[in-house]
Amino acid sequence: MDKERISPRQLTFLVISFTIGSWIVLPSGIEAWQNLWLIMFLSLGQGLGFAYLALLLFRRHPGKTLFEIHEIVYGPLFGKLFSLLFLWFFLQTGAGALAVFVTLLKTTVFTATPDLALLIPWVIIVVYGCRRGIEVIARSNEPLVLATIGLIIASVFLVLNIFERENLLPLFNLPLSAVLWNSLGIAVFPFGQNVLFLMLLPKVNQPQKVMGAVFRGMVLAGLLLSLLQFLAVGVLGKVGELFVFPTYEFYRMINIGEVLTRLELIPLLNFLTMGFIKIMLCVYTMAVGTAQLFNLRAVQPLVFPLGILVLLLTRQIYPSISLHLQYIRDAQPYFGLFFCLLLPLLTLGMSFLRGGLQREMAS
Amino acid sequence: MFEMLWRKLRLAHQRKKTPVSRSRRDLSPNLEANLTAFQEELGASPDLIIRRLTLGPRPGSAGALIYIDGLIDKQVVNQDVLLPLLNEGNWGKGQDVTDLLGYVAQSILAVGEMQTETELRQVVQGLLAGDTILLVDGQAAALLLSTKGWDKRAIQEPEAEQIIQGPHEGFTENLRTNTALLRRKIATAGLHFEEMKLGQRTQTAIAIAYLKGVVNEKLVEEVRLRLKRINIDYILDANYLQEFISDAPFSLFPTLTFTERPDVVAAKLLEGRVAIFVDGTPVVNTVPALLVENFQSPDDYNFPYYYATMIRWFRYLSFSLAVLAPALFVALGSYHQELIPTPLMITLKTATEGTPFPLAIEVVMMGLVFEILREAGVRLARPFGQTISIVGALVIGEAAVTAGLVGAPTIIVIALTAITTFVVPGLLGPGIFLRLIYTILGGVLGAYGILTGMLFTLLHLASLRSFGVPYLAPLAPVIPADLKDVLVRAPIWALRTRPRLIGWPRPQRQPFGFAVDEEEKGEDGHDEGK
Amino acid sequence: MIILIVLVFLGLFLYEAPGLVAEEYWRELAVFTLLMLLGLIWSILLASGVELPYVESVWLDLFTGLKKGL
Amino acid sequence: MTKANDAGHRRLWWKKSLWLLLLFIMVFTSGCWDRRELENIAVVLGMGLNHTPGGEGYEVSFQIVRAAQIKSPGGSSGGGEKMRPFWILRSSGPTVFEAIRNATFQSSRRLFLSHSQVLVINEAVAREGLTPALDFFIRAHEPRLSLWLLLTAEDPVQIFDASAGLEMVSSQAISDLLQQYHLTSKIRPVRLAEYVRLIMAKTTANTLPVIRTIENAGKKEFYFEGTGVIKGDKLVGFLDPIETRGLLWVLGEVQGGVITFDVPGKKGKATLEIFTSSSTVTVQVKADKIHVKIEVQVRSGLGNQTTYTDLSTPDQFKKLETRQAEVIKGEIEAALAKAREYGADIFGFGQQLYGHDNRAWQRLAADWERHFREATVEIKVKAVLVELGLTTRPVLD
Repeated sequence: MDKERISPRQLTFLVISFTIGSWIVLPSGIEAWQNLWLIMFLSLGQGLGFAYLALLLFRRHPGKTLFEIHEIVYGPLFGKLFSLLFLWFFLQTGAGALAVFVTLLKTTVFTATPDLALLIPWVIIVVYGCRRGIEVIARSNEPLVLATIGLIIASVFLVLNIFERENLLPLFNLPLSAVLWNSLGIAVFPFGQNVLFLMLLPKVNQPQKVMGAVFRGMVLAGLLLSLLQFLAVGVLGKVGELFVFPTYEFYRMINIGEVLTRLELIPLLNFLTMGFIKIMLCVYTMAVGTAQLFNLRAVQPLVFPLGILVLLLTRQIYPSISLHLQYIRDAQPYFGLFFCLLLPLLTLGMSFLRGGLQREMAS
Repeated sequence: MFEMLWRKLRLAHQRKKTPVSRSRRDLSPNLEANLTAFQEELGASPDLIIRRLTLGPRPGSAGALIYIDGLIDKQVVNQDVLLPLLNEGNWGKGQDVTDLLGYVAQSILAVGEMQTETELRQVVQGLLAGDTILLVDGQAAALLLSTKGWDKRAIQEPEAEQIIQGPHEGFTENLRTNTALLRRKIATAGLHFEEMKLGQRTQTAIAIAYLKGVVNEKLVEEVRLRLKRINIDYILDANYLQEFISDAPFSLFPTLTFTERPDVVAAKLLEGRVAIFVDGTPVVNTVPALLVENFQSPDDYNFPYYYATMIRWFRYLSFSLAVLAPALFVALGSYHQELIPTPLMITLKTATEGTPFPLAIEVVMMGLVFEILREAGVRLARPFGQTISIVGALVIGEAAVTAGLVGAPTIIVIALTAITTFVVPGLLGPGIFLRLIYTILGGVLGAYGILTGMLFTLLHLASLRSFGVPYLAPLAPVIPADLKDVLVRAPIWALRTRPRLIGWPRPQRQPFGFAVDEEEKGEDGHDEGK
Repeated sequence: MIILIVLVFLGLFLYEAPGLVAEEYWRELAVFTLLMLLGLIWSILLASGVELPYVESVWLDLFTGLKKGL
Repeated sequence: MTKANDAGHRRLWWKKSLWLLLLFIMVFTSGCWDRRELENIAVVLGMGLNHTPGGEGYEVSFQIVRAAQIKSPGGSSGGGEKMRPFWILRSSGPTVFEAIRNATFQSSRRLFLSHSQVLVINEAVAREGLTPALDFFIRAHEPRLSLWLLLTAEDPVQIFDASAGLEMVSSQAISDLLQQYHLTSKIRPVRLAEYVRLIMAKTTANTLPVIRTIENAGKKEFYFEGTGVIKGDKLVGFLDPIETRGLLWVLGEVQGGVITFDVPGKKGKATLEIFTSSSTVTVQVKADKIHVKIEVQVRSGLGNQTTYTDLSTPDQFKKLETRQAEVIKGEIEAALAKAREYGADIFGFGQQLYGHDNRAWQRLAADWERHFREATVEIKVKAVLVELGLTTRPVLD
């Protein structure tokens, strides 16, 4: 399991599908609906900042996962504590994304089906994927991401007949504080979560290309999401603010000549595949993390119980979608900042303080 | 760590070693003793012919010619072996020759390939392979004369892989004809064959073919290793081999390609693959095999590229239809009625008015009926029987609709899938299995169920390797350079590189564009192409 | 319902454990059983309808409290 | 080695079979909750919304497809009148959602709203405010935002009862007709998404087409007539077909239709066919006064003429073009006058300002109605005649 390698291109694709993940279905920063696609770029900037910070940390300890860095920098005891914190972060990210997808399925199509019937198949696939290892996840992720990119590009042409420029004006009518807060909300939700890749970077077979790959992934994901929001605002206009799942409603509006219509199932399924990959990555990273925490040799047996834990947390993460919306608006920026800015910054500082030992920068 | 362990386990069950104990028995100088030994070994089978004759000048010593009737070419034995032996004149000079067999071999017999053997088992093997044995009283050795010649099937186009435009020759059951057919396709010295015998009971001859300088040496080594490791009584067909040396014995999808066409095998060897011939069956395996190869056919390269690309996309579409159409129909009909356009919705409702069964049951039931009829069609007569079964199926379907048991749309969907499964013959088995699984998933969890099924398959395929090469090569680990022959069939002059993961030592196939003709090059003294 | 859960967890345990025992992965076996027990207890609590705090509402109260406090 | 080998081997088989077992457990545990067979859903093609006779609750009516009839229309069905290919169901309740659920007391099959094309709303409901009534149709996951909204003075059931002309079901006929609105350009079809967008934008007033039934040789048929003006969320008045087209000219949505007027200086009329039209509206604010400039370009062709003079000469064309421009200007002014009378900015001047000069809009938004009434509007119409049809001179001149 530990000699698996993925190529920088596969890392870029993983970053794309992880970033797109559940945000495309339930976006954060929904208050700035009309200017969401513009604020996206501001958040992308902040996201790249977080990523640069994380990659600096990786540069200082090449070939080490985040948990190993924790143990080097904070010593075995504290290191394990920080690692546990991040383990919870991965668990909650995975369970949050899974909960959003199950809610989407339940509100749109499977109203009467109990959660378990949707969750069990999902976890089976995720566990099956993780047991096969990161190589297989990366390999099966490539066609899925290409399909999503193709779909988003195609939706530009599908909506030409219902796109109204008027809906986009005026470009900036939000007070600055709202803009900043929402952009932080977006910077943290899809982009900040990429701190998870700090666990997977050692598995890339060309370490020097890692930074380029992660940046390319985030920028491409940012562009795709921004393009989709641009189209959604153009088509839905002010109505978009009302919806819990604006992207789904956006695809319900497509109607070309009463023939090419009612096709919102295809994008829905496509975004589900992104969700599958995202949660697979979360569970795999947790498995690798737990293995390192208890310095075990085998990662594969851990996958099943961790998958079940994610499933259980999905039932326990939020009582209702309204609370989740409020959580995204008010609490997630702080929660996200703590994990993707504060902790890496602290670890980087401590690592500089420790100085000397791992001086050699990656080539 | 654990994964490696599992892989060891998987190959472990192929490695059971049962030592072969066989005492070495040599021929005895006494002719009669040898003959009785032969009769013991081969039993009194009527096709074992023993021709006694006298060798050497005037009194001469007793000898015997042994062969198996039907395996040898009678003409060769009578003209080139018996005639010279019995002709008095040949014995002129050598009156007192002690090594009669040696003399006979050098100056009398007009047979190309000869061998002398002393061990009984080797001689018997030669006899069974179609050689004629010459024994002489007083010499504890035997002369094996290669007189193979049994009536072989004529070379004709394989019925399963017919193409419209292009060569129409196919492999036959005889290994030597097959290797000759391949030689004619690739006439360079680089084409190497390696033969070995497998299966204690059948001693089937297995030949590995590859192009030196193009193929990846490690691949050939791996193929040799896996073939040697096979320990089985008999090999009657290529599929015996496939299940032994495939990477994933439990997987639905074949990790070797089956073909009976020399031009296909030649093309694959040029791409750096290794072919495995099995004597006694026209089917040849090429390794490593990727999923996309099932969608390629020789027609694609014999027609202009735009037409070939179109056919290829028809194949992708028809395979996905064959697997997904019934499942999506069930999912749309039972779960996502919102997605059916309104006019179609009304016609669907009128068509399914009053049909008793839920959609999923209808589709699965009719699917089974069609499969049974298709199988009957195959067993019925020659492959055209399949069309009979489809027609039969439609008639039954029609009756079911008029009786109101089943909705008309179900019949249309089932008939469509029954036909489209034939477009990609290589994946007929997996196609049918996946269709059943997806239909059940569609019936239970709608489109979400199908999605989980598809992801499960994708993950399974992504984890497969065929001789080290990822099974979904140009698509899963996206290799843009190879996509030119997968998503679209690029024109021949653009197919300049071999598939990256297979022909990696020398990916460059031929220089770009047209060859520079001689005079032009001559004038300016240097040739700028290379 | 609880019996069903116990059965499922037992089944999963038996699926993985013999493999670990055979290969003498003792540490892994320990961690594996720990996680399985955690999952078992949690799902029994969930099934028996015990009122457990919702994660996001906990964070929400914490951070909004924090914001008011600042 | 062989012993571990066999154990490994056995465990391998057991692992493989377990994955399949898991798959089957998954299949049978889920037991398909949300499965609804095609046979037992009632496909609703049109919905009507009205107050209950008592006035406080809502009465929702449905036009449901009767599939059996569609296969053999008008099949003799024994008792009762000839079975029509649809069935009209009424049900009432305090809210729209409750009313819909109460319908299942009468309908043997579940109502399936995703395929409903039209929502016919009684004026009384519109006068009180539409959004409370429409909330269900936006919030529920079955109805789609592409629902056509219509107003009617009568009970919506009358509209459904009307004969569907060439179609099987009147809702289907209405929906197809709305998509051909450009043939007359005197109806402005509005979908639910458009209505909600404008309501939320708070800049432009909404308009909804009006439909009613007329007697035609004993059979009732539906007839589109004019548009209802919705200010804020309440119905305030109506535009007649000509004023509706005036509105469409300003919005640049006239893509067809015909114009008839007296030929200048000649006895007889000429009918021009409109091919395409486009309009640009610019709103400037000078010292808190609104100045609106509307430019409309039209391309049309001579459809037919009832005069005895040759109209195909270029200068005759010029006269026709200027006359046509005057007629169009008249239509726009009529629409403008009616809109001012109601104080409803149906032309979207507010949206222009909101989009292009947001600060000014914030200032003027408060009493936009007054500014709209006092706005100076300059209308410039450029009509171009491009086609003659097949003949040049009239047959007899």
